[in-house]
Amino acid sequence: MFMPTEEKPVFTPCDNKQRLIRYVDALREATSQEMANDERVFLFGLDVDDHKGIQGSTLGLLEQFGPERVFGTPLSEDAMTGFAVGAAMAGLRPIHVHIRMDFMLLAINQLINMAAKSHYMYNGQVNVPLVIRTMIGRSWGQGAQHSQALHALFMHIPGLKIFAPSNAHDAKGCLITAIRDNNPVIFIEHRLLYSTEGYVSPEVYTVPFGKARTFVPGHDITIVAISHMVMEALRASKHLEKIGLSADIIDPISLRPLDMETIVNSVKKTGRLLIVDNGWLTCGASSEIMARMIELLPEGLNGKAIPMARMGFADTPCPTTKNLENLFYPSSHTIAEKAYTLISGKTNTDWLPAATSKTEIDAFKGPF
Amino acid sequence: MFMPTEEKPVFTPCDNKQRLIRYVDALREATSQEMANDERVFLFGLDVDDHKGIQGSTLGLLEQFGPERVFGTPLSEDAMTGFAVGAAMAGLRPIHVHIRMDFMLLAINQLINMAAKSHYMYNGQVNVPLVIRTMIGRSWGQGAQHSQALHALFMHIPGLKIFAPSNAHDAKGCLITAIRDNNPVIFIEHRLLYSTEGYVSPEVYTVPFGKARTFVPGHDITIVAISHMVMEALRASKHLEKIGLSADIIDPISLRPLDMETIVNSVKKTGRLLIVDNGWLTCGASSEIMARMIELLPEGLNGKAIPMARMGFADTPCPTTKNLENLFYPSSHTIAEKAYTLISGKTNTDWLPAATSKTEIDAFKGPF
Amino acid sequence: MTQDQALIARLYQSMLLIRELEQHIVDVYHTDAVKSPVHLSIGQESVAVGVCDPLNSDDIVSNTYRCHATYLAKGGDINGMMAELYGKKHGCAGGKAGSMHLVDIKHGILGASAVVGTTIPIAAGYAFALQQEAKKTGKQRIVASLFGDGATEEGVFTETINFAMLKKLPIIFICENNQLAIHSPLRSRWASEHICERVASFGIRTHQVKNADIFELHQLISKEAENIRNGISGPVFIECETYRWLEHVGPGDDHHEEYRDPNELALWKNKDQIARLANMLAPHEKEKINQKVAALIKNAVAFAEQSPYPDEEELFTHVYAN
Amino acid sequence: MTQDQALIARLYQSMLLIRELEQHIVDVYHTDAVKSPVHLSIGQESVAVGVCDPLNSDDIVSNTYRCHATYLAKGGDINGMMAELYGKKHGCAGGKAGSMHLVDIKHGILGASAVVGTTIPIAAGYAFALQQEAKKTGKQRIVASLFGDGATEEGVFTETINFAMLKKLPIIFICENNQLAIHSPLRSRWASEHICERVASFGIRTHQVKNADIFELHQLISKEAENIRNGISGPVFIECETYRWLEHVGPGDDHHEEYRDPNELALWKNKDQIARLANMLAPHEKEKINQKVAALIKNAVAFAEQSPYPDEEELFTHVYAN
Ligand SMILES: Cc1ncc(C[n+]2csc(CCOP(=O)(O)OP(=O)(O)O)c2C)c(N)n1
Ligand SMILES: Cc1ncc(C[n+]2csc(CCOP(=O)(O)OP(=O)(O)O)c2C)c(N)n1
Ligand SMILES: [Mg+2]
Ligand SMILES: [Mg+2]
Repeated sequence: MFMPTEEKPVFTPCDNKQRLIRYVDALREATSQEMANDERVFLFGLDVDDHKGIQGSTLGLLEQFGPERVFGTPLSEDAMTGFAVGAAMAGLRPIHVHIRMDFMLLAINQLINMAAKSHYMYNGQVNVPLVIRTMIGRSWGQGAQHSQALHALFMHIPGLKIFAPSNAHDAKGCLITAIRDNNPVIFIEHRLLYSTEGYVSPEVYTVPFGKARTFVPGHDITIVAISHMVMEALRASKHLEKIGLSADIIDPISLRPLDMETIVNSVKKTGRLLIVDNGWLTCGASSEIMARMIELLPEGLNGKAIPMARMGFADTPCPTTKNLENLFYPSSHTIAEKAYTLISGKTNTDWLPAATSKTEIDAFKGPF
Repeated sequence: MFMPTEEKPVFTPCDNKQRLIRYVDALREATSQEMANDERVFLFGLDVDDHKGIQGSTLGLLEQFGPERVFGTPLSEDAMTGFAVGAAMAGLRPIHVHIRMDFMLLAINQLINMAAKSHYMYNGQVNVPLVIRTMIGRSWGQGAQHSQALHALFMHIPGLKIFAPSNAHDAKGCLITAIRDNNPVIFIEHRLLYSTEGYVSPEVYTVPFGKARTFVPGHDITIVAISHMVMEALRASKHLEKIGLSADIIDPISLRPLDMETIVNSVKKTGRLLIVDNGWLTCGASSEIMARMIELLPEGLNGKAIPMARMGFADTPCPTTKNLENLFYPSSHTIAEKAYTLISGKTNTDWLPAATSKTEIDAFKGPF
Repeated sequence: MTQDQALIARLYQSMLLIRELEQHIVDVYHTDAVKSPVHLSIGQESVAVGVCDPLNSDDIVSNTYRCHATYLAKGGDINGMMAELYGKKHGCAGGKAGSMHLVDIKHGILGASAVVGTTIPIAAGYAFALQQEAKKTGKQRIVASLFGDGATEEGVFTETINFAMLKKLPIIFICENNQLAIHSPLRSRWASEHICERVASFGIRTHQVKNADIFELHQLISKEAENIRNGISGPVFIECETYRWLEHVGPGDDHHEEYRDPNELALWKNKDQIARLANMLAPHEKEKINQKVAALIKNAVAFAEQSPYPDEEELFTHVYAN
Repeated sequence: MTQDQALIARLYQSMLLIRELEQHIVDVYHTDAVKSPVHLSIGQESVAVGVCDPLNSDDIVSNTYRCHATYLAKGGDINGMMAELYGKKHGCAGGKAGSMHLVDIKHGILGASAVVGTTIPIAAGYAFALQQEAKKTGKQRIVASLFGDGATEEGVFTETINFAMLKKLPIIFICENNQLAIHSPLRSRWASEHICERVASFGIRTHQVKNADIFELHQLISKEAENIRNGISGPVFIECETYRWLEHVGPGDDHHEEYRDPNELALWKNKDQIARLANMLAPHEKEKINQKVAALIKNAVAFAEQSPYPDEEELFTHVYAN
């Protein structure tokens, strides 16, 4: 378990019941509680029932609920996804787990052609209450095929809902919401968030779709950050603080539906918008947020175009070697730099701290 | 064969060699010429060799080139795509045909995880010169699973190139370019364009990637339209003409790479931008074009935000019944209306012609 | 094998209803009343009826786009079907689904997909839910999953077969082998023609029904459904030889095309199971059924014609479930 | 079966090189010199060597992420491999690929994929190109496609098997059956344990090699490659029983985990093909090879250590081919 020493959990406890637990444990707790609450819920997918338990997020559930509600599968993503859709149509509530988001490309036909469309095509006669838990890899040479963040592909599709929680509190609340939702939900987890801690209530609670969360209210710029990039944006805001600048850090949490109201209100206050996606830019979440800004504030602010910019993965496959991989991702430094430029119009970087303390990015080591 | 009576082909002949031929024939001619030119090219996919020949676009090629270079396959999209990737890596130049774009979801793992990444992942040691011809369906109750236009999913992915020609001339030139390109190219054809005619040279010629085409130069607004929406935008511009408004109609032709320069220059002239996608909006081509506008003209024009809007498929699966399907798609009327509003700020529609003449949309009939 | 007359009458009516309804589509198609691709089952009726008749009304049937036959055979609402074909508001899916996606959950018709093979794993998932249900209710419902010979080429078919056997699911897989995928014959798609052998290599019980024999199929399904209900575990796989009389999609006959052998049509018309049963019925019995079927279709057409088109707002309903 | 000494020496050296190189990875892994997931083949070396040794240098081998062994056995550049593992500029893919995607086109190593099963159809496509090539050159090159038991569960495997047989492709499929997919045993993934039977149902020649026997496999590949080159058509399928000594990914032994049976490790160590060959060699022969292998690895490590990291611009090169 790793906690960057100088960093604090993003939530402070609101009552003394809350515990500081890891994201991975929050996921497991949510699953366990909902499976106990609702016997229609079952959990399956490659490796959910082995001794590593999807990096710990499913450990103990086999013992708690038995092999009929917690089971592994053959390597057959396409059929297993269809299987989940069918079970969901019949009234069960499957949670299907992919240990890498990249494998969802084998499941996408069922998700887009069947899961997303059945309720509509059959005019409401069936529901598909299905949760797809899917993990984004990063670091340690995972490379081009083991670290893709493909939420944009799913955001494009009416009929799907998407969560991408950035912290333990939301991981638990969103997962419970997803399990209770009557639609197919793509639930995106970032591997590097698994070991990060947050204050989480032991109670059952939900975090809603379509409601973004603002961290560290600020004045000078709005930074919308997705998934793991929330952590980098929070670090960037600390850099900015040192030179007296403050940022509204907004985590959309739910990518479809997307809460633009929170973003627009923030931009009305700060006057600037930087979007930091944890994914590629082209036809990505960042494009969509920009496009909606134009639709919602077509005349800009005070008669002027709103300064907006976006960052995300380099427009390349992800290389494995560390020095290139570091350049592939936005970092707290590049984010702070970009924000500074948007605010000041200047490009100097001498104010940036030379090195940052060790983060979960450096702490992550193999085998995987 | 259908040609709307009041409509002229978008190109006029530049020499007397050019013939008025259909889009589908242009596709076949390009394939035939390139297969004759280069024996590494082969054509395969479900039904390419039957008596219907992919609505005619592959007819006669079996006879011309034999069953080793023109062959059908089992229903196995995933393996057939991998097969094409392997043949391409070995130096052949496969053209793989999907009669519906919807089926590409079964092939997408090979396209994104393998085809798009191999050249990079192997540091240039292999090329994947592969063309995926894929048809967007529309009309006649094709419905939710047979009329999707999924170019946005592919635009998101570095390593892929994408063409979506809107007329016979470009269909031929783009297909030749695609076949000669050393990268995986998604070549998107619209079923309703197949019967439309254009002036096409019998010579071998290419239409380049990354170069948009402007039709009907105008002054009041820039309309960027994609694939079949080019036809609707051209019709819309005729409506606008009647009230003295003129539009630059821009067809990007190539969606990745995307020629923003032509669009930006046009918008600098017209001051307004309407994007009409032949697809869903969220994380779509329309979002991307808007986002790039902001990146390229961050301060807008003359210190003001540029009026921009977008249209595309309704954010729903596509219904089959005609009256709902008509509402699902942008039409020349709704495009003209939106353009008029962007230009004038007004929303009245009394100036619009009551009915339009029969188009390829109404002319299209089943069985399929 | 002596067949009791009531059964013959029932099977005859069920098959005839399919044929006559589809014949109605053929007749009106040129009027554009049905603005939808139609994949007709004329000639293949005995498969749908042989499979569905032995099932209980709360059993489930799952299908592909060629789904008119199973919809009717399983007892789907005929008025809703006709209105759906006509694109009307009172269609079984409010006009949103069309010919390729007929659905009637109340009657255990799980819908159908235009993407070949995609309903096979869904049927297995449904069967899993029924397996779990049976542990509580003590009553084992069954899923019948129908698909064409072409569908077995998709990877998802083998994946599902393997998993269904691993989990011993209460499902009967039925391959409607008409030897064609659109216009491609089996030999250009299957390395080996023995699909039963292939499926049996997963340890699954398999059966082949030749000549589209309605009695043989009916008995097989009855027995295997019984087996599954009694805990002699599933899955089961059945290959039914059959033949498509009309073109792949659309109302026409295409035996003039090269991919077809006109002799084959004659051969199969000789084996027509509807004609076979007609001959086994007393003339007045037959006539009664014929009239009943005609009336059902006439009513359905009237119903469909009178139904309005869906309201424009319907475009936006049911994108998400509440 | 008398084996000639030169062959024994060659096979021993090839297998030893794999084991020792991977042992080096095990030894240095804690230093983070190799910042990459590593899927080691220690214990499984005889499969790669038995397959690759009989092939010609212009034949092709295709693999999954567990690809160190075939890379070396097929004659891949060891310096390029080590530098790739170290993430360096002179790696076989300039540091962009890492352990899971080793590639050396010059030596017929087609690369490898981290997505299970995905290289199988690609190998078939390559074989198709070689089939076409042979019609011009008269010389039939061959593709060997290696994958694990888990890969056979993916639909794409069956799809490819069917198509390869339809087209009689010059390809040998080799399933490295270590009975595990990560930690899942065969019985929780395969409805039937007889993979050869399943594949044979497509009409393909199949063989099973037990006990990872290097000679048996070597001979089989030699014979079948010969057959294919002589126009006794492919494809061929071979199942090789083998055993993974270490954990699925990473340098450790995990026989303390419940999914493992420690007796099995002892059993398989008894069958170790490297030890077997070592015993068949004269001591000084063996010693010579051991030293040669050690030197090769030492050189490769020095090469890798000295190679710089790639230049930053490399992030953006080779996204598209010219
Ligand atoms: C995944 C997919 N690939 C291709 C098609 C195009 N297609 C429509 S029907 C069909 C033939 C299917 O044959 P079969 O399964 O035997 O069913 P039949 O039409 O003979 O009843 C094909 C290839 C499709 N709909 N879906
Ligand atoms: C498509 C896909 N699904 C799941 C995984 C996760 N995964 C990585 S290795 C592996 C096991 C593969 O087993 P096998 O094919 O037998 O190869 P082995 O590791 O035993 O050599 C799995 C499931 C993956 N990489 N790709
Ligand atoms: Mg068929
Ligand atoms: Mg294995």
